[in-house]
Amino acid sequence: MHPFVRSNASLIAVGVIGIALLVGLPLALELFTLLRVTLFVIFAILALSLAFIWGYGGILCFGHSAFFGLGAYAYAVSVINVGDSTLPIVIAMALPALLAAALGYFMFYARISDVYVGVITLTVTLIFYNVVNSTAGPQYRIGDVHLGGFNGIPNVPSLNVPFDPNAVLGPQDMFWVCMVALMLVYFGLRMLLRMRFGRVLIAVRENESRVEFLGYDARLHKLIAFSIGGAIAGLAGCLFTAWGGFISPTAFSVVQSAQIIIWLMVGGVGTLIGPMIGAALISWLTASLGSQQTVDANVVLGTVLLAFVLLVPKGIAPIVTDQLMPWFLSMCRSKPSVASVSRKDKT
Amino acid sequence: MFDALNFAVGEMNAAGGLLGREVKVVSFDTQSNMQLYAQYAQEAALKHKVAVVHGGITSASREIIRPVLGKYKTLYFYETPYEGGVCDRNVFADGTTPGHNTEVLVDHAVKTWGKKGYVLAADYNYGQITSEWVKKYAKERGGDVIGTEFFPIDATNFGSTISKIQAAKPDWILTVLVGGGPISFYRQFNAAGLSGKIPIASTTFGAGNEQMVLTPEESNGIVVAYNYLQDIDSLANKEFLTRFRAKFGADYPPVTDLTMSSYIGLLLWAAGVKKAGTIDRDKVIEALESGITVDGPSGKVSIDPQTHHCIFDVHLAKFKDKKTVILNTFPQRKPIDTAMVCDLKKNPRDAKQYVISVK
Amino acid sequence: MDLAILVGIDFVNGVATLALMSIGLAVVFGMMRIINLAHGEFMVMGSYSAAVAYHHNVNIWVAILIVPPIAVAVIGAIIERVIIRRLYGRMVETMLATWGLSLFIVGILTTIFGSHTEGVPAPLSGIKVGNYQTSGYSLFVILMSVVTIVGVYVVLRATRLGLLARGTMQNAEMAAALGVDTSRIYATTFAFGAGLAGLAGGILAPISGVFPSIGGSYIGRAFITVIGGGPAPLVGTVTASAMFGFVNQLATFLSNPVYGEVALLVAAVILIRLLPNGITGRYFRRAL
Amino acid sequence: MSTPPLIETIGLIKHFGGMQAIRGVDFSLAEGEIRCLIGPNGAGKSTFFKLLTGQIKPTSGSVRFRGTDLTMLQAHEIARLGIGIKTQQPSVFNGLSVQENLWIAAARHKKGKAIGQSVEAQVERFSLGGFVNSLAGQLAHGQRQWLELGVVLCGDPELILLDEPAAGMTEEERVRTAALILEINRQHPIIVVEHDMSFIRSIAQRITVFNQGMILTEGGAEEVFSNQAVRDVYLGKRAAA
Repeated sequence: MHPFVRSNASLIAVGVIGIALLVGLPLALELFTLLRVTLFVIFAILALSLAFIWGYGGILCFGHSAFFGLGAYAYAVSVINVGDSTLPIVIAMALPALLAAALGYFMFYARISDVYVGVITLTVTLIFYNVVNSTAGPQYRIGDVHLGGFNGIPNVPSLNVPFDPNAVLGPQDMFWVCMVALMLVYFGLRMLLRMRFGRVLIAVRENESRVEFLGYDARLHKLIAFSIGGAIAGLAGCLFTAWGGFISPTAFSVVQSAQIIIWLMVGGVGTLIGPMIGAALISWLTASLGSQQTVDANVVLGTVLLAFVLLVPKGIAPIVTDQLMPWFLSMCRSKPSVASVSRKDKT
Repeated sequence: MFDALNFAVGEMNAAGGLLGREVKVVSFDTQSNMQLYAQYAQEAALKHKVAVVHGGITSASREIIRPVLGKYKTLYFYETPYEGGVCDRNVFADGTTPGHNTEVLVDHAVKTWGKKGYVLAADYNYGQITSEWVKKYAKERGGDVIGTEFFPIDATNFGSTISKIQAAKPDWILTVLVGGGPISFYRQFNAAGLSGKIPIASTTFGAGNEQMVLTPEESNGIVVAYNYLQDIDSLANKEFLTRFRAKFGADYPPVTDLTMSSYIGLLLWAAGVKKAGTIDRDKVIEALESGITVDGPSGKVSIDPQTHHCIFDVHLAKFKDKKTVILNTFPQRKPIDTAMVCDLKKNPRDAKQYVISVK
Repeated sequence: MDLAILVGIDFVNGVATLALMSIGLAVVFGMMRIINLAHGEFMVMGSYSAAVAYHHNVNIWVAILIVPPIAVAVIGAIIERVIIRRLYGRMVETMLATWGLSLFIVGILTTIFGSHTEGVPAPLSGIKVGNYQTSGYSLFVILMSVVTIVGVYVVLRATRLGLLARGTMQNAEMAAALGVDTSRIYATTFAFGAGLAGLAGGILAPISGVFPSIGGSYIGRAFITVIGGGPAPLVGTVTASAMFGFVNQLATFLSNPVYGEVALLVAAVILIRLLPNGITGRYFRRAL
Repeated sequence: MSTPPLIETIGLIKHFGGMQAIRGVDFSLAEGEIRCLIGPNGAGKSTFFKLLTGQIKPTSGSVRFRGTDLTMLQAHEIARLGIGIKTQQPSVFNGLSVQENLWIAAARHKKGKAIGQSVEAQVERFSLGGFVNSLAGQLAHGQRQWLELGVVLCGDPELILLDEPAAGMTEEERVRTAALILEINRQHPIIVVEHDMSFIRSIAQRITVFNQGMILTEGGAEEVFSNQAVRDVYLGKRAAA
């Protein structure tokens, strides 16, 4: 086998699966299921953003929904005002990135770390939640958009072909856009993690003071990672709004933040593939739970989180990378040489 | 609500179904999770291909469901009291709006209690808009609203508000509170020894059977106005309650206006289907627009073709020992608020919620 | 003047409520370095146990003051044995596990009681302040808050358990070497914290409604108060509640409860930025 | 004494709350030198290192490195000027492999193949060849100390601070470490904090003795070890303990 293929086997596998899903799902699924899968894809993007800053940057962000919600609202407000969705997507990523940068400067440059970062991010989310929730009065408008408080903003236009507001994307186009976005984010992050920046970021997670003794500015690395995570969460928020055509303050809620963390715990912190799978699995579970009346959804979600923290602290990612992926690869090349899959190359 | 709907469907099926077919209910628990409303609306429309969707409690959830069902051409019935203004040919709303009951309440307050009112409202669309209506109606009657406060849905501490109210010395209080937290307002109000000293009217009290949680001292004297109250003294209502209790047991909480509008909503849709002779969406809408009327436990309810809202009786009542005493009945009130902005006869392609400017 | 007294009572009541909500969480955090995110649900279980006892014709005072702490302490002890014990020393994992636990409890409570609001009436009537009325029960809440804090002080200061607990928390290995059964101390401390949460839930049951998801609105504030207060449970809770409670009430009085909440949160963010280890991490380091 | 010192501190003072950890230290080190810092526990040696590397800021006084005032600089800026430190507890990236540990250190100022060369040089120097892909956290204690030394060297520092480099090592490893330090000293000036006397004797030419946050005395090894004051505060106490 070509050495490039060998050293990038798991990456290529993810790419192949991704393209297979991209092409295959619209053919295999009926419209309604495709719409639902699109949502899972959007959540997978959201999961990636936290997987990056928590799993690789070591930043315990308990209030990740702040970026998701801000991106969602930024998109809703700007797309209704502008009409064309091209610029709003950029805004929906830029604003959360700016918020993350400001917050990161506020925290990291004061050497605040660990649980305290968690408390501050959680608090910031609560502030957003409270403030946005209290904008029901008619005086809260941005341009043509009434923020709507608890009810949120309904009837938000979906994405359109860039610079052509009349060519609104249909459900299938929407799926493609989200899937491509997911793959871009995934491979983008993978690439970033292979570059010096990414490696130093992981080193910061491992031992912040050692990184500084080596002459790297750990604070700056965390701040940049945090902003990138914020931008990706904003993108997810934007796609979410475009998908459902609405946004409400629950996007900022603690429950939303908790959801993302559950995805990570189930998928496996410190990996990228795990949280994506976690997001899809848990979202599917949540949706399925609502269609039955026997068990309360919270009981199941709580049990899942507890069980993973106590019994499967590494999440399901090791199962995927150590068993499924080699199996998949051996299927592809029909000649099993499982050992060549580098264990270090965490997917 | 869900029980009432199932009950109505059960009765209908027992009587041979609709157009000879059995009516089947597909239900979803949205866990109050907004994106699940969207998912389930899609699922209902695309996977189950239902003939009609009933549901959505909050205005927020309705505004999520409404475009989805509009897009996939599935008829939608919304049955909760709300702020008014929805103008969409695909949607029928049979809940009360401020035009139905708020005027009745304010009229009563200004005439019996005095000119100065104080409004406590939930901080969202319904609360904001209703409080505007209160102001307007009070002014028209020579009264005035001297203070308005908005609370988040989960607010539980009203100590500071109760102090502010005492400082303002209003003649009456009108509450537009919803959710579980605000129950503590009535409790704290009574604990401060103010029950009976400043009278309270409410557009929402009792809709969640708040009186069953509170003591009689805490809830006595609160004045409400609804289309349906369990204590309505009519033959139709008594028969309905007997059947309902037989199915769900005597311990089932009192039937509220909300429960009843779910029941009525289904009856209205069934009447439309019968008249149209099909479940085809466009034909059913036409049939419903022809002015369908049903006679239910709450009296005569008919659809207003112009707004797709309903015309029905409104009963003004006062709580006494966890029950209501009906003070007055205002027959066949129209959705006058929505009618100010919405005319689906003229503009059948409208599909939005108007914010009615209250002036 | 009368109005000033009335408003003053509101302020003190706000502070007292916050302290009452936080003290159980603070004891567990200060002594064990664990943040129990199911604390809000522990309080709700306290409220429900009070409501259930009351509806079974238990004397109202017994229902709100005796039943909840005992019931929740027992549940707390079981939870410590089954879950918390496996996670000592791993703060983040404990937070996540207790988060899962809180969802679980909300689900169980919804299954048992439904999502409608339960309640217990206030056992005290209103009292007159000049021309105004105020709730006698809110004075009782203030009193109970003071009693609880003094009680916790006495337990930590004067009892053998308190001494052992403080010793174990300072240096677990040393305590173990001296023959103290540290795992029992941890279990007792956690149950004690849970009991305090139950008591708070019982006392607050008559003023706030009781429904499964209300714990969410408790935990946020209690969590922030405890982190703001820092490692010393008593002094931390008192100082942080005084500060946040005052800010909250002031903003509420000047605008509305939403901005009251926002002001509290903003104050918390600023405090943590200035004093990452909380008030007692910087000042009163030797305090309890 | 005509050449300017590599690093010097002038009137360095550090208070922690009421406690005076460093009270007026004037220290200087010449280019190419190797210096040992000794003193009883709590004498201020580790605090002194923290002040030199910018982990904490002095209450007053200043630190100058080749004429640059370090007092207001951040830890990573000081590191970039060329001060490397091996801390008391081995401080490496436990979750990363040996190779990755060294790579990160070298990649700060090198590119492409030069990084690999640095990494390989240190792997060879510390005989870590069999462990390049092991996680640093799984190494034996002594090896982890050496890895940290390698990480420091990969940064090509102009001054190396070593805080108890032989702590927790076997006798055999100590001898090896002493030899390595002397070898490193051929290219790099070094300051070493140590307790082990035989270790100090094997590497030190000049020794500075700290006591109660101040410099007690300074001089050649034999001179210092025979100093009565040093015996009293340090050796005497150690013997008694």
